[in-house]
Amino acid sequence: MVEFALYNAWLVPLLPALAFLAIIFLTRPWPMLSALVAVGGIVASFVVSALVAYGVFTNPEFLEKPLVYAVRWFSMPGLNVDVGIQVDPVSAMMIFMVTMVASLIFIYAIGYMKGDPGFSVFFSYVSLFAASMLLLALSSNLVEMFVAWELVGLCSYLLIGFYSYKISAREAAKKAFITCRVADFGLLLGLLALQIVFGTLNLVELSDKVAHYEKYTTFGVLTLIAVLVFIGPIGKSGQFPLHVWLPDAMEGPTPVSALIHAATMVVAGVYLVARTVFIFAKVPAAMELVAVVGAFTALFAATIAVTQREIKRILAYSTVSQIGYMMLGLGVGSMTAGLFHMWTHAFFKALMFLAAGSVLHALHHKADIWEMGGLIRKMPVTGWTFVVGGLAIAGIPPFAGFWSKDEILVAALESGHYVLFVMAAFTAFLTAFYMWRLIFLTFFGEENPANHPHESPPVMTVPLVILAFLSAVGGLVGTPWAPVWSQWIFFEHPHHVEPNYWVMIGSVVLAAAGIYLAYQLYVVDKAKVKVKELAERYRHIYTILYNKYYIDEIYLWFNHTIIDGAAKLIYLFDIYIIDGVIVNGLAYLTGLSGESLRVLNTGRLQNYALVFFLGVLALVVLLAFTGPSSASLTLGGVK
Amino acid sequence: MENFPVLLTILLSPVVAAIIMAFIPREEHLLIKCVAATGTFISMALSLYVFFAYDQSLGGLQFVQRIPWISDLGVTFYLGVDGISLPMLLLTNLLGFSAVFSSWNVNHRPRDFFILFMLLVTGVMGTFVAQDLFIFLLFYEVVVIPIYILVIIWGSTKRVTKEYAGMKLTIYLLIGSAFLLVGVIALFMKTTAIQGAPDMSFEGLARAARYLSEFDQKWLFALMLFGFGSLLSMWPFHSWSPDGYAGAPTAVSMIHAGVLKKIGGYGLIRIALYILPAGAKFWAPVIAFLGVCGVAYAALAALAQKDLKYIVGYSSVSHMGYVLLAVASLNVIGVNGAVANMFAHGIMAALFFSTIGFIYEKTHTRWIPDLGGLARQVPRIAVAFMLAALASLGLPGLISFVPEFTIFIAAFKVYGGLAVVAIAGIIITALYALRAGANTLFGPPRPEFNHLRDIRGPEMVPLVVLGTVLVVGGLFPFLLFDVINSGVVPLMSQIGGALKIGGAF
Amino acid sequence: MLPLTVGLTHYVVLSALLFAIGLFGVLSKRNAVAVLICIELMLNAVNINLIAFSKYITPTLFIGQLFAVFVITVAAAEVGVGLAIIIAIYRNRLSVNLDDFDWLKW
Amino acid sequence: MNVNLSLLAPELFISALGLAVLILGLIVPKDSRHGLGWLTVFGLLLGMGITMAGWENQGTLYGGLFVVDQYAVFFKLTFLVAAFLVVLGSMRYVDMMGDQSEYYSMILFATLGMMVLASAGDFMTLYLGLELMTIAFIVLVCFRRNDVKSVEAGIKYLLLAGVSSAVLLYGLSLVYGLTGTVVIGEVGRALTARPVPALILGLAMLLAGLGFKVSAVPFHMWTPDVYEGAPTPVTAFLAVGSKAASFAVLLRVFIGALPAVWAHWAMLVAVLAAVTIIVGNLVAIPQTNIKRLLAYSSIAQAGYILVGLITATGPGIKAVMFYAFLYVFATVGAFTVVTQYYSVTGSDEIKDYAGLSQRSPLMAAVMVICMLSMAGIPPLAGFVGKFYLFKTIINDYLWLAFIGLIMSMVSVYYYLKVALVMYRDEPADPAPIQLSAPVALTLLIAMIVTIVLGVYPGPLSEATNVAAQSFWR
Repeated sequence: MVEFALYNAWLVPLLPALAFLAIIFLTRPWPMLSALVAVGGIVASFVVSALVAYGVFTNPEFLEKPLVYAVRWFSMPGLNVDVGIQVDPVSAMMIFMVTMVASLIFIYAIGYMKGDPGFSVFFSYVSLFAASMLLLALSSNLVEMFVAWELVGLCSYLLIGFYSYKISAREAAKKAFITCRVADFGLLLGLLALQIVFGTLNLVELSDKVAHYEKYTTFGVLTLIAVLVFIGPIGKSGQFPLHVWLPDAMEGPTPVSALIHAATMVVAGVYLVARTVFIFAKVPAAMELVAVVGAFTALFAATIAVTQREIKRILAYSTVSQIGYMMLGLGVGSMTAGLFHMWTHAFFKALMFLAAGSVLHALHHKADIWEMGGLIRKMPVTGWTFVVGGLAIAGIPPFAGFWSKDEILVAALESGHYVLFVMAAFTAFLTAFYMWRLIFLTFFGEENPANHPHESPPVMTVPLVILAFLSAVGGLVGTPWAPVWSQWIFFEHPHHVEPNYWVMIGSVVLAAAGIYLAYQLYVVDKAKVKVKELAERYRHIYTILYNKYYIDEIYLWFNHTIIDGAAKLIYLFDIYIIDGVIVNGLAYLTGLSGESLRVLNTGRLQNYALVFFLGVLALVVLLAFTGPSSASLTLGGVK
Repeated sequence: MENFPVLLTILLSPVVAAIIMAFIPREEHLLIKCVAATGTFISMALSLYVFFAYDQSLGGLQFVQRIPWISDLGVTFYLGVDGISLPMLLLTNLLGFSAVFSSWNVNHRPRDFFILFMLLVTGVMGTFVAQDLFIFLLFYEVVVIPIYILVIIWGSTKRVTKEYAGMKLTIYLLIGSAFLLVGVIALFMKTTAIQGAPDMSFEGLARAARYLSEFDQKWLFALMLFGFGSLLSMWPFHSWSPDGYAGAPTAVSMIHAGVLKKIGGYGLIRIALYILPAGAKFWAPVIAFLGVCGVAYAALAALAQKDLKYIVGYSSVSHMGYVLLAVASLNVIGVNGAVANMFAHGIMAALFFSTIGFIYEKTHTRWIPDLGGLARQVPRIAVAFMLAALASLGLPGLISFVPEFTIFIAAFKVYGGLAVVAIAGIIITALYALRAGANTLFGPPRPEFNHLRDIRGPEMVPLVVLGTVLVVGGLFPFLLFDVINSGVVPLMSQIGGALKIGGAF
Repeated sequence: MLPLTVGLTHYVVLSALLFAIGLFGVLSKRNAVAVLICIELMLNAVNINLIAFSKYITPTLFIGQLFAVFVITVAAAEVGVGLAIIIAIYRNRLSVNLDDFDWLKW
Repeated sequence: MNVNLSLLAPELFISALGLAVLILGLIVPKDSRHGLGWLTVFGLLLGMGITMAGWENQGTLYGGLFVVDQYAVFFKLTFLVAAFLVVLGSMRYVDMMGDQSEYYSMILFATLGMMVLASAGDFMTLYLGLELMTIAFIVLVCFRRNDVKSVEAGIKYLLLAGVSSAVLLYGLSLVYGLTGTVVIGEVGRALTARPVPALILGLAMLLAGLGFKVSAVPFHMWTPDVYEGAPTPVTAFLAVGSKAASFAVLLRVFIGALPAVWAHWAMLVAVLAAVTIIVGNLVAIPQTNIKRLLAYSSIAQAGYILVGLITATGPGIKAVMFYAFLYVFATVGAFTVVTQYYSVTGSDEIKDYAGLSQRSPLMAAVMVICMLSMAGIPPLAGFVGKFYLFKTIINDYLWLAFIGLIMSMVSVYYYLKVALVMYRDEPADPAPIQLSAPVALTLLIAMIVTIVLGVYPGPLSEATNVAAQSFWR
């Protein structure tokens, strides 16, 4: 059984893909059936993934050598591309996590999407989404990975724009795709360069060759390649400065947000860096870049999240921030820590999004947290599970987030990145603050009489409970005292950390401080006087933060003024210069010369005779004064 | 089946259909359309058969037919397909068949329409199966008049009148072909002088052209480049393309953008590059530069458009820039990519034009600000549109990704920075393709389009046929590439010596 | 008075002059009949040439003379047709002034 | 002197036919003169048969005055085919015009003149043939003697042809004076390469005189006016027969008699060809009358045919013959449509051709195909013809090839304007045009031959090769 799963891991992406096809072509008219197909697909995929994971994590051979099987996709002299499946601990962990979270989200969506006219279509899209992500996780080849990568982008486009009749959804979807496209341009260049330099994009071969890159290329080129490759994750994982699409991605249905933010799309970037870490490891400068971008994004997004009012938007910035953490972990050389945070984050972020979805569902899509309050009384399951998520993300032990965040902090400190460490630590404080600000404003305090909340149906709450459980205990696989995680997920050699109690204590203190501050400002101070005062006093900072540093506006300006301006200019050049002056001008001249020559035919017989004799004269002159030699010079002919 | 003249049958099937149609009373619309569909279907089925029956391991020309034709010009009626022409033949027939159904609602003089259309398809097919330069030329311009008449009668007047568009399309391409013709005649005379006997077959010309002086190769190639290049809408000789497509009826836009302009690319590879490799080597940087200019320039110009057809028109100029860039890389990967990209773009552009045709037919507008929210009212059109748009931006999993990828590899390897500009084109492409899609299909539905009827029945054929090819070709690129590769490798190895003279590649 | 020997040159010059006069007439006369006559002058210049050449260059053969006979004959036929046309056009337009005949132009 | 009359059989037959038609016209009652057309048609067919039968029968008569070689035979066939098609296509038109017997006999005599021209071995025969043809044409041009335009065209043709004949003759007399012979072959042997002034003058005058007949610029001024004014079938015959015959003799004179000064005239002819192509095509663009448009286009065509003369080689001669032959079908096809349309609507204005494709698809198709053949668009005959023409000069006169081919594509512009009107516009009167059988037959022949020669020119190419080789024998 396990053997079968290991050697047929291609079933993992295939099953949801088949679900997609089945829904699109067969079951679309019957919503419940479609949902069943989709859930069936992903659950079956989860089962296979679980078996694969079991097979991998009970067999240390996989640490030495991944299991790869591939078929030829296309080939020509000088370019062979195989598509295949690469099963190793990292991919096994990834598919296990993705299928698990996705299964829960799918089930949740049955409740959430009930009654939507696009119910079946929704399930087909999410199935494709899951399939793409799983393919990405299992890819044995960077081209294949890029394909999956783009398909993930496509699905996000379709799902973010699911409510396509809304202009905001339409624009958000477009923004997501194009922003990622900009990043993919870098990634594509990186892949092309890898192919050209090393002659392969097969992960295993590539890692062998990169290990001795001196034979193929210079250090500088490899650095450039690494940087180019990293541009892709910057976009897909919403790192600064290409994070702008992620918060807007809220426009999709909430399960989609959960899927995008927790388990699939955004962590694809992290996963890609982890997959190609053998390149980054060779070029410290690129590694530094990853770390710096990660740390900066973490802090940057956290500051924005502090001022936001929409529930999903806050979660979105928190995602950006948390992914910054993961990047930081990867960048400071600990793939273990980075992926560990990805693992825990998947649970608690999925949890929080689904819980937020439950809230929105109850409040009929009223999203401003300032208009909520006291919901925990009417929605206990949603509320308490959210609290679990909040504890996890804030980094309160023993919840999942604590362990992974701690590991990243330790890794940053131990590798000597003190500045980044401080940034990360401060971010931890901010995270705790804004997340609990959200929790306090939403679930505690006074109820808003305008709201008539009710608890969501079990099909939605059961996944919440499961995720809450996972958020609580998911980190226990990687405690410093029982480092199961780091024995399996590592690069080059197991990354074993001695427990650093100072960091642990420090991070808990920071988190607690953040929660406490939020408590003071939003629960104790019932009228929120203090908060308003603060906002008033630091009005400029508040405005900048609330407007997300105006980055969207800058991009919008660039897009509308520079790009569209250039487009307009080129278009005008095309129709007025190339077409107008040159093409039509030549045509006009031709016609004009016809018109003017035509006038010579006056109709007067004697004019004709005159022309005739002038013609004879011209011939005589030509003959007499231009001998064959001079004529041949100008006209050719006589040799 | 051994001696069955399958290529000739493919070629003549639409002609026979046209002749039959000529004797059908002009009121019998449905019958006429059915005959047209049958004629193109036979061609399509047979070309699918040829595509899959082609023995890749053997390579070279297959299904060959050779009849002495004009002795003093060394012309033989020489048909055959190899890995390069086969995809183009298949493409032509896929598009021809689809286009018949895209024109299913033509009720104004349908008999004339379909007769001319059959001639058009035949002409295009002929260029791809001809293995003799003279026969190639005979087919090369068969299409001129059908296209012109189709445009002026069934076209549409927007920014420019359809009369202007048709005339510009026609004259522009003919002027281009005049240069080509000078080149061909000069080449013929020079090779005849070298060989002592005339031979117009591609192989014969290539054999003799090896002994041409470098200078001759260069200027002859320049002429061919201009001729084929303007057909391929090579920047800056592209301006016929957006106007022409905008003015043309759907089926003509499909065929023209889909396959006809590919004759330019095909000719560039199969004739110019094959026969005059040293010339190609000299001009390659220029071709690359013009290709890149075309990519960037046309993509930006497409961004500024508000008429759907103009968007696709400029986009096809932009995509042909990739083909030029690929050809200019002068290596196996690049030429593979060029041929594959022509195929991919053909399918994609045809689906695009077909869909726009339906949108126009139903809403009577192509002006994007007047559209919006169609996805709710006509979901199938929306699916077709999005498929085409996504293929246009090179989405992996659809047919155009792998060709573009190979082109990028080849071009990046040879031209480095220049290629980066071209690759950046994918961003702009995404921008305009998605913007067009978004503004046409999404957003609030408009009440005036509530009554629209989605495509159904015969109207679905283009979506089904082309959509299937888009996806299947995208998921299984080896189907396409193995065939192409079997044609490209021998071609490149034959001219490999000439390309290596300077050792640059 | 110088001894005057008339040679080939003189005939050729005469012929050329005659041709030029005829040419001048063709270009300047407005009357269709006059133009027809001027054409006859040009043809006669040719005849002078032919006969002179025949006499001086091929004295034993009568090629030139023969040719001239043909020219005269054909010219007569041409004039016949020409006059008929002039009459026809006069009937239509009541004019034989060539300047009036410019309905066909451009 | 032993005269092999079998060599003269085609000429004898055609002159007998011409006379018979003329005389029968006097005998036959007015209402049955219609049959004269059929008599002419079948007579011409028989004439073709006789000519064809003499394909292998070569020789010279009267000490070189009359040459029968395959070159001449080929051209004679061309003329007979042209006459055949013109007569076949114009019978209805002629019945409307009246005076059938004169018309048909004049056509036949013009044909006879052309045949004589093609066989002309010396200057006298040349002159006789030329004038026979010209005078017959003068009569034909003003055949509609009550039509002002027809008569005006007649007088223009008469006077200008007279002037050009005089110039030609003067040139001939100078050449005779220089060489002492009028037999073309002997002239060729006698001439030396030294260009004395008299030779220069003679050369220029010959070129002008024959250039007039083929309507090469700047000797083309008469062409549009006469083509417009003349009855349309006559225009057609003038455009094909007269032009082809003049080319036949042009080649004969320049390549046969003046090879010694080839270096001098080749350059001149190249310039003339270029100017003719350019002017003809450019001025055709703004034309609004279909006949004038075709006239300018035929001027341009003359320019193309001149290209074949430049190299004075076998392939050049062959190209001229090939082109002249296919040109017959294209031109007669187009003009037959014009004739037919005129007899239905009474108009030659292009704008009145609106909707022709719906009133008569065949006529519209023939018009377009014939015009495009003239433009040299593959796969029509004109393309092959141009290929043959330009391949002779491509090495030495590349610039001319560029001019020629680019201008031929420009010419598509004005041809397509006609197509535009015929195909796009709705007809003012939607009634279908009924074609009589002979007209339909003419149109079909023109169309099919134009296409077939374009697609499969092999046999004609062989025949012209053989004929071109006979030129020097």
